[in-house]
Amino acid sequence: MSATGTGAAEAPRYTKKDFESDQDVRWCPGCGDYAVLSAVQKSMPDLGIPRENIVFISGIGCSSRFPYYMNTYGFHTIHGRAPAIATGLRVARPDLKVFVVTGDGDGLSIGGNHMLHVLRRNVNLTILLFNNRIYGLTKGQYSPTSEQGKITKSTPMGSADRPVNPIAFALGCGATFVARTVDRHIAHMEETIKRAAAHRGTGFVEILQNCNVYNDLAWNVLYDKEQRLAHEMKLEHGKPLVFGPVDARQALIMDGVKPVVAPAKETPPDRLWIHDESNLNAAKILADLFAPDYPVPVGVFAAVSAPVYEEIVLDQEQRAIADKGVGEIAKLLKSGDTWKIE
Amino acid sequence: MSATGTGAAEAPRYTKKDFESDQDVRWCPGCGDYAVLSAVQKSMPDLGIPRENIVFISGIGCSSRFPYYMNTYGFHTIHGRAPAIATGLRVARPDLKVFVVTGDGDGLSIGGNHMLHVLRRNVNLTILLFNNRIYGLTKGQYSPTSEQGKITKSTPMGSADRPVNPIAFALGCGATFVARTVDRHIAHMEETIKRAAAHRGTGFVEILQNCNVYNDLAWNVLYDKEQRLAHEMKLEHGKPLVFGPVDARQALIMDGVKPVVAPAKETPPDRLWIHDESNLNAAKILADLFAPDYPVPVGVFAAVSAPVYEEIVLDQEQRAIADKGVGEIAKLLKSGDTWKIE
Amino acid sequence: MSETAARAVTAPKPRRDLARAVVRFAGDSGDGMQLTGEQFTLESAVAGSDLATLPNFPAEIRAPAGTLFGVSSFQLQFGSQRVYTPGDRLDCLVAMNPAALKVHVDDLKPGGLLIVNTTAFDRRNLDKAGYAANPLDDPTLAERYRLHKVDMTALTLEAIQDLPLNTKEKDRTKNFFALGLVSWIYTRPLDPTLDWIKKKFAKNATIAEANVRVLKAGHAFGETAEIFSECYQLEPAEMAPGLYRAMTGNRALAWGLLAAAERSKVPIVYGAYPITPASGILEELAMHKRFRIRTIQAEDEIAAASAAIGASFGGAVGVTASSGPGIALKGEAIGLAVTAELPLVIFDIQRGGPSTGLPTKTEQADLMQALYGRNSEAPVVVLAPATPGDCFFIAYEAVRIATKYMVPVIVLSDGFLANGSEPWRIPDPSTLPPIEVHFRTDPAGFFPYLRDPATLGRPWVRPGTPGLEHRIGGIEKQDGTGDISYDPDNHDHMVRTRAEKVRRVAQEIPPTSINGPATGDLLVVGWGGTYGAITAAVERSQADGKAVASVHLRHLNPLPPDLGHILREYRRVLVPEINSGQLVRVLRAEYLVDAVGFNRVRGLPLATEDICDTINQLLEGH
Amino acid sequence: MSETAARAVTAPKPRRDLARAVVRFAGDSGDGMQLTGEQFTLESAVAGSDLATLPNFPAEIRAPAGTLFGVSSFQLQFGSQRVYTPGDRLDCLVAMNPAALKVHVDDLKPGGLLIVNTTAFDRRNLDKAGYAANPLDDPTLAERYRLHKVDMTALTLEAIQDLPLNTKEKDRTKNFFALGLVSWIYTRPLDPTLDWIKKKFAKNATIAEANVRVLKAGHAFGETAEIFSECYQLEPAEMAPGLYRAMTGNRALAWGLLAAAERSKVPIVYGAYPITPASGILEELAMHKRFRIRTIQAEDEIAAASAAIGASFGGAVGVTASSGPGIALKGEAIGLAVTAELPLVIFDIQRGGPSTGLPTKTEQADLMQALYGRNSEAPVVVLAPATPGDCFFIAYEAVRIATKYMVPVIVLSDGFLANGSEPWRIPDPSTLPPIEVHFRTDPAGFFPYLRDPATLGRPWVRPGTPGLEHRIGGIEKQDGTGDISYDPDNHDHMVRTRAEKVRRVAQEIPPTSINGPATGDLLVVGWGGTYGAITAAVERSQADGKAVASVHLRHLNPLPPDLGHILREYRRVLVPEINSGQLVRVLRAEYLVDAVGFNRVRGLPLATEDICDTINQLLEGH
Ligand SMILES: Cc1ncc(C[n+]2csc(CCOP(=O)(O)OP(=O)(O)O)c2C)c(N)n1
Ligand SMILES: Cc1ncc(C[n+]2csc(CCOP(=O)(O)OP(=O)(O)O)c2C)c(N)n1
Ligand code: SF4
Ligand code: SF4
Ligand SMILES: [Mg+2]
Ligand SMILES: [Mg+2]
Repeated sequence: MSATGTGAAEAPRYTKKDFESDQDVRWCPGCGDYAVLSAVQKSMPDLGIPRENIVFISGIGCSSRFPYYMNTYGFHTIHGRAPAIATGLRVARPDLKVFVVTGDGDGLSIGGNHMLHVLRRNVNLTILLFNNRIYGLTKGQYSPTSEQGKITKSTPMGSADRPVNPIAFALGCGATFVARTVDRHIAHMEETIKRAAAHRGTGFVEILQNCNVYNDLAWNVLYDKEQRLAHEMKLEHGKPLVFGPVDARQALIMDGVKPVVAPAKETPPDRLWIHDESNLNAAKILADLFAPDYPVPVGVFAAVSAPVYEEIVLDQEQRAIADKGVGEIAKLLKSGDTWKIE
Repeated sequence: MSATGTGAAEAPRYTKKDFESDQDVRWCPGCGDYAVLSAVQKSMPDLGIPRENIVFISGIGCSSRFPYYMNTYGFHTIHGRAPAIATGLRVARPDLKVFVVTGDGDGLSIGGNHMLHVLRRNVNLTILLFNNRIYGLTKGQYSPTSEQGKITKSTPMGSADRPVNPIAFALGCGATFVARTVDRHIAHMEETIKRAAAHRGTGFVEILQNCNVYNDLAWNVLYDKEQRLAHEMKLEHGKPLVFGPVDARQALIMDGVKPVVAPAKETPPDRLWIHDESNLNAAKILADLFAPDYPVPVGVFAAVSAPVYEEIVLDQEQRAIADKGVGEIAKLLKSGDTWKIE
Repeated sequence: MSETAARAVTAPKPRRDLARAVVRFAGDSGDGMQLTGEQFTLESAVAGSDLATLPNFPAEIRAPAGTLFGVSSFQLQFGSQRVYTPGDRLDCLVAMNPAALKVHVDDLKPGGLLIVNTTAFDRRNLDKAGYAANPLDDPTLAERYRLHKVDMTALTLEAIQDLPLNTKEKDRTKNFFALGLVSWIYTRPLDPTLDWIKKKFAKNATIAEANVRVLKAGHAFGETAEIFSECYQLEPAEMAPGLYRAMTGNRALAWGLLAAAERSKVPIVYGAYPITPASGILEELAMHKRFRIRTIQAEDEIAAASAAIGASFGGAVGVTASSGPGIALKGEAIGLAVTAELPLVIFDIQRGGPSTGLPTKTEQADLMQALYGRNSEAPVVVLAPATPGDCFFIAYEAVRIATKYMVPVIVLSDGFLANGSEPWRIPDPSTLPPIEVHFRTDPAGFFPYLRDPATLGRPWVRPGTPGLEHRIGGIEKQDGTGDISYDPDNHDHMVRTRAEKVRRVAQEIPPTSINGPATGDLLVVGWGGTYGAITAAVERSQADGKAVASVHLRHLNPLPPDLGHILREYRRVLVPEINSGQLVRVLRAEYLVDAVGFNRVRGLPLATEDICDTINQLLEGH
Repeated sequence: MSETAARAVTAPKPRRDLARAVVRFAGDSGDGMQLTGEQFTLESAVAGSDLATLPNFPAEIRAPAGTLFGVSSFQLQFGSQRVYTPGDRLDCLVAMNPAALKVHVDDLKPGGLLIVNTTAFDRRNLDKAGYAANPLDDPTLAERYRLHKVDMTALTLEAIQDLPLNTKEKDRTKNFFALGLVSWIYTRPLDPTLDWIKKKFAKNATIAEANVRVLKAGHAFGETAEIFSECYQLEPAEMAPGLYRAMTGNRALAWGLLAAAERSKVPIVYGAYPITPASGILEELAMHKRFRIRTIQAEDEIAAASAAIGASFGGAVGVTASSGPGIALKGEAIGLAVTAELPLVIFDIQRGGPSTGLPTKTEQADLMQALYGRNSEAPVVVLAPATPGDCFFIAYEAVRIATKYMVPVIVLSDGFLANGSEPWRIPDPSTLPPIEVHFRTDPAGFFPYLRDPATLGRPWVRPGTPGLEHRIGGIEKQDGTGDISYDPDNHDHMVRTRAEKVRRVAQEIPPTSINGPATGDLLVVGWGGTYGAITAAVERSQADGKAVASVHLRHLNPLPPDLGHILREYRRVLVPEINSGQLVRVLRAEYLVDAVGFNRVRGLPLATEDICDTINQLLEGH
């Protein structure tokens, strides 16, 4: 059985258009989902995978309408279960390239358990989690990523729950590829999606997405020019962790077991923190940072290599067959203790 | 509404016996659960809480039989749901002290989602997760904490999943109190359980527990005298992270963003890593360590203070009542647009 | 008052008396059709009409403007006699754009009033609606209907041209032009809407002013424009005297819980996960913290049900709600409540299925799930409200039964009841039956599975009660002691006891009221939100002199004790349902009567007309 | 061969002919009673007896020794005629300790053979079993039964005293003493057990030797000890010639899937979460990776069902299994498969409920859950095997129907079938009906919801097929195109189509076979694991000259097309079930026949005797 989505050699030369389906796009005008759709469609040709070998699986939510708009195979399933459905699909069909599209509610509220297990199993999937910090489709209740004290329809006096941090959660689950990107940063989005899609194992991407109807500008820290300049920290493997305007460049460094921010100019080069995607400890520290006290990291937090669940499953099958040949039911039926009646 | 389980002043003087119920204990002879039961029963008197204000909630599994043996209130519920049931109980009754007893399957397989959400909400509960790295009650299938490649009834060629690390997972979910103890270390167990029970918020304790029938000596690294001496690292707030035999004492220190092990003697005091329960970054690094390359930390990884879910819920109720008085249905019915028909 | 409006008052057009009318406002999701409909409802109610409403909106949050799937509509029937349903066919359709026309025009009666906003009939919108040519140019439209082309957008902008608002803001008020116009046509008072505008835009005088002007402009347009030759008036309906309010089913369920919490003095913990069309209950309850209702927005439906069960174990009333897909997830947890014998109330706001189905549409297809959607023998009580206002009483009743019998109670509402509204006579809450909850505190002779001889309920103990420490669980228990028991005969006994406990609830059911003759040719049996359609159909048949009666079940498990007897008093039994035939199967199995079903599963309420036709066919022996 | 054993052969005791016997081995969970029973079963099968077994063990893994709840037992009936059930009352009880005696002695027929291991009757064990005095000292025990007190432990230790094993290891072999003894009593050949020992302990000659010696010592004890005056022999049963093996229901389900994968050439993905009594299927399948069965031990039941659905979407056959509580959790996912119209096979190995209930006991109470345990109208096919061996054919049939009609199929097995075994004639797999799966590859005119006119199934497409890229989902779809559709009439049409598709499966059902006269006084209708008990009871009644017949349903949805006609050929209809009356409700609703139920929910198979009594009562008009 061939590994994921090979066939690059024979894959036709696609353009974005080839990945646009004939369905009406049914998001609210102005929704961040449009930008993500466009970025994904634009990334597809570069994967070098025949269109028919690509499948999009989603749960339920505004974001989960995604598969309808991709001219690939697609399955819009039930709330929260997309990772489990995709796992079964990959076990059945390790030759397909499978994407999972989910939301902060779909993937982290009802679907939190499947997310945990798909990540620890390291199933070869690309997961796009659209985080708009709200339940869009059900019209604006708070979500597990909403900030504590959030006033929504279901929490008129403010939500009582502390939010879950998708990046920290994914890392705590043992994820092997974890990244964050932003709906309004088109190029970064495309690049991140392509990196995730190329990862062997589960590529988990948190996409900060704007729900302009129920939670407008939740990610303004990365939209607003000034704020972005002050806080965005691009993670680049092998490069030091620095951020902020050129004239007031800041460095993120470790003070013992604590990250601290210091003026870059005054930081000796050997104290600079060089981003290393293979360091999961570092990734977990980065995951917890956010504005205003810290920079907001975007990019690839971690990318490590680990065995892939369905490859092991398939390998066991191959070994069993190699050992004793393909099973034959007629033989099996007669194996073990039998007796004849004449 | 009084905070959790106060009443210490009036609480009768109990002994362990007061917490033993009249039910036959139904675990296999030799099971580690007996030791945990005994440690919990022994810890109870020190909580200073009237027995009738204590409730044990469990899911399903060998470990989840626990409540039957405690002479307190108890509810043996359904598989994986104990954290959710306990959440409802705490919201209804914030005056009760609630314990959740769960297993590695109950709490991290089917119940993983509820575990995530109870931890991020920081519901005031003490969670005892009995980790025997196996499904005991269903007779020996591998569990989410079983090591990869584990040969069990359901995985004759070895399991394909990478295990979840309960401590790392809990921290990734935003837990505010995370600890590990061992069924055969009675004193440490009692001490840890008491600390967890005193925590305001969710106190999560992983108890390494022996299933002598289906997974004997899974934690031998902490049972076997020599191995334990070599690897056990007791976490003590304010003390340096050192471990190993007196004559070959090792220190755990940070090398940039990486933990490394170095001979303690040769480590300058200012490079020693002083354990700080309030440092969640440090806790996450510690969570990932295990023998043989690293020490095995036991004790309190992290203890931080954060708002408690049900306290906020109750506080909103109190504020609403303080603002406008207790609601009256007769008035509400007549509020807003009405009209009379004569 | 603008000059036009003033003029209008001086020369009134003729008014024709009308008994009832069915009006539908339809437009783009962004056109504010739901608000328009709600305001028109309020005006009609204040005018003394009886009425029933049917909001209908897409599953998409804000579907792209102008598309067919983005059409949102609000229908109501109002009248001077009892109005049971939002009506089948329309007397008047307001179409704010081509898509709305396309989707809805076939429901308009021939000769019906068709009012279109011509401004929206531009090439772009026509394309989106899939019209090659402008349908307004097609003469057959005007032949079939009384077509009125109104350039609403232009008239709106004109009315407020001097106000300091941008065009988008101005354009957004055009639904009030339509409202004003239709209010004029049916002689509805504008005051309720004027009041609403005042309150709603208290902080923005300009917007308030704009809305007022546009509303009045629409009204004046009716009076002055040459195109409307007459308007209609309706006598106030004969309704029981009292104070009334509009009530939707979801709000009524929520308020029923508030009433139950107040009367029982037991706090309620409501665990829910958002889902259409049930989310509104959570949102409503969350606003009433003063009633000691605690709401938990749980991580999923299983957690929501579990939290409710945990609360019940703690001595609160646990309530959980969802729609069909979420109820399916709660099955295992409900089974725990059955065997733990704890009170639990479950609201199922049914919607179109299976699976995700038609999330914003109505259906009645969860009856079997309510009865049987769990492993093993796990009987629960099942209730169903008949109208939006009835939801209040049913919610209250559910709490009363659950706490009295220590049993889960499922309430089957639906999308139509949830969002639909009716003029509701405000009850005096002190007339509600008491909810008497006794928590056991006496340790003498206590066991957790002792039983009350009348209800078979077991004692409810609040943890925290000294001397009553005990353990319960989902494994089979010995009756009485509650100890784990694998004894075969005890298990058989417990299965029977749990069933008998539910059967005992029959003693709570009042004699079944029969709408029509006590014996006759046909009995129509219904349940839930089809009450209006069935009653209207049966009363129409009765008016035609047919020996037809109807019975509407609010208790579906157990069934009313007198039902078997009643069924046998009619030659035939018809059971109309918005499913493939669920209650009809229950009745056939239970009473061995050859009941037949009338089943339409269209995501919409049943049409009175269709039920009438079926009644006639059955009476003619087809 | 030991000296004692040699002596035994020389002086044989008299042998009495027997038609059938019911034997139960009972002891502590640690006493190896399940193994003893299984070996005795194999010996009996090889001796040519027909037989049926009933393993029965506690929910606790290893309950503390000597307790009542820790008793484990294994019962079988074997005979020279057709044996349908493990038997009601016992001819012979082997009690290895006081607790086993206490729990089981009442099931022994008066005058039955009671063999006790006296060594275990010490004060400690008597206390644990709650015996104030040693029951063996009570003379009434010996009066009521043929009591044989055997000091098994001492005799066991004696037989292997010279072997280098510790006392605990030696003690552990005493179950083979019991096996040897009972094998002697019923003239069962020891060879199968000797073979088993050889294989099992191939790597430990000492243990092997010990077991062989103890087995033979038990056998010799029977022959030589003065206490047994006679032994029994049974003619081989008349069974169809062929090669036989013992088959349990769980293994048969697993192997049925292997056969289906081989014949269909479509791989199977089996997603499951462990649960008693279904886990054995997962464990069995995991051993057969060579058959291209891929097993996923999922994180929960929802994920297991979801993974199976994902696999089906990928062009494999998705299969998932659980017991009742887990099936309850799968309801929502099954609904997705219904509307996505994908093949899916669901095994429900029913156990005692509700909730956690009696996890290791049997029950038949999930029929309604299988039919209705989901939101909205979500019909699926429901099948039920009649015997352990039948599970093989039913699993195969489930895959065949699921792929042919693109529909979920639920198979209702139960704890009794799952663990019970029967001598099973090995079928020739080439005689199984073919499973023909056609994956669509032709893009011309393709739409995902086009339908096969005969089955109404939609095309199955393997992702990876060029030109057939398409999207499906849980929202209602337009028939044909599969596009999202909120159209009311399309929804009604789709609801009917999904139902009709399931109804069409009736064309797969062979004419119903009637056991008895084609018309008469009473028809007994059964389903699932009660086949044996019902058939035995009906044949007993027939032997008494009564006009009684039986019909056993393997297809529960749709029902066999000829069933309605058959039911009406009998004066009365009786439906025995291990539930509170589920199939009986279905039959009453469907056919309007006044069928009555016989219902015992004891966690155990129905007793033939009880069914006979009920038949007699009905025939006498009670
Ligand atoms: C079982 C089930 N429960 C609840 C719902 C209702 N529901 C649909 S989408 C959704 C949450 C959507 O939030 P998110 O995943 O953040 O997606 P978004 O709409 O914000 O993109 C919910 C609660 C459902 N469809 N099914
Ligand atoms: C819904 C449901 N699924 C599955 C089961 C079967 N089951 C009971 S306990 C258990 C796992 C037990 O493992 P763990 O939680 O590790 O507890 P342990 O027995 O090891 O203490 C399973 C799968 C069940 N009772 N209910
Ligand atoms: S509700 Fe929010 S997330 Fe959903 S489509 Fe509209 S803008 Fe986008
Ligand atoms: S199976 Fe394992 S965990 Fe369960 S009681 Fe026995 S020893 Fe303990
Ligand atoms: Mg969201
Ligand atoms: Mg375990």
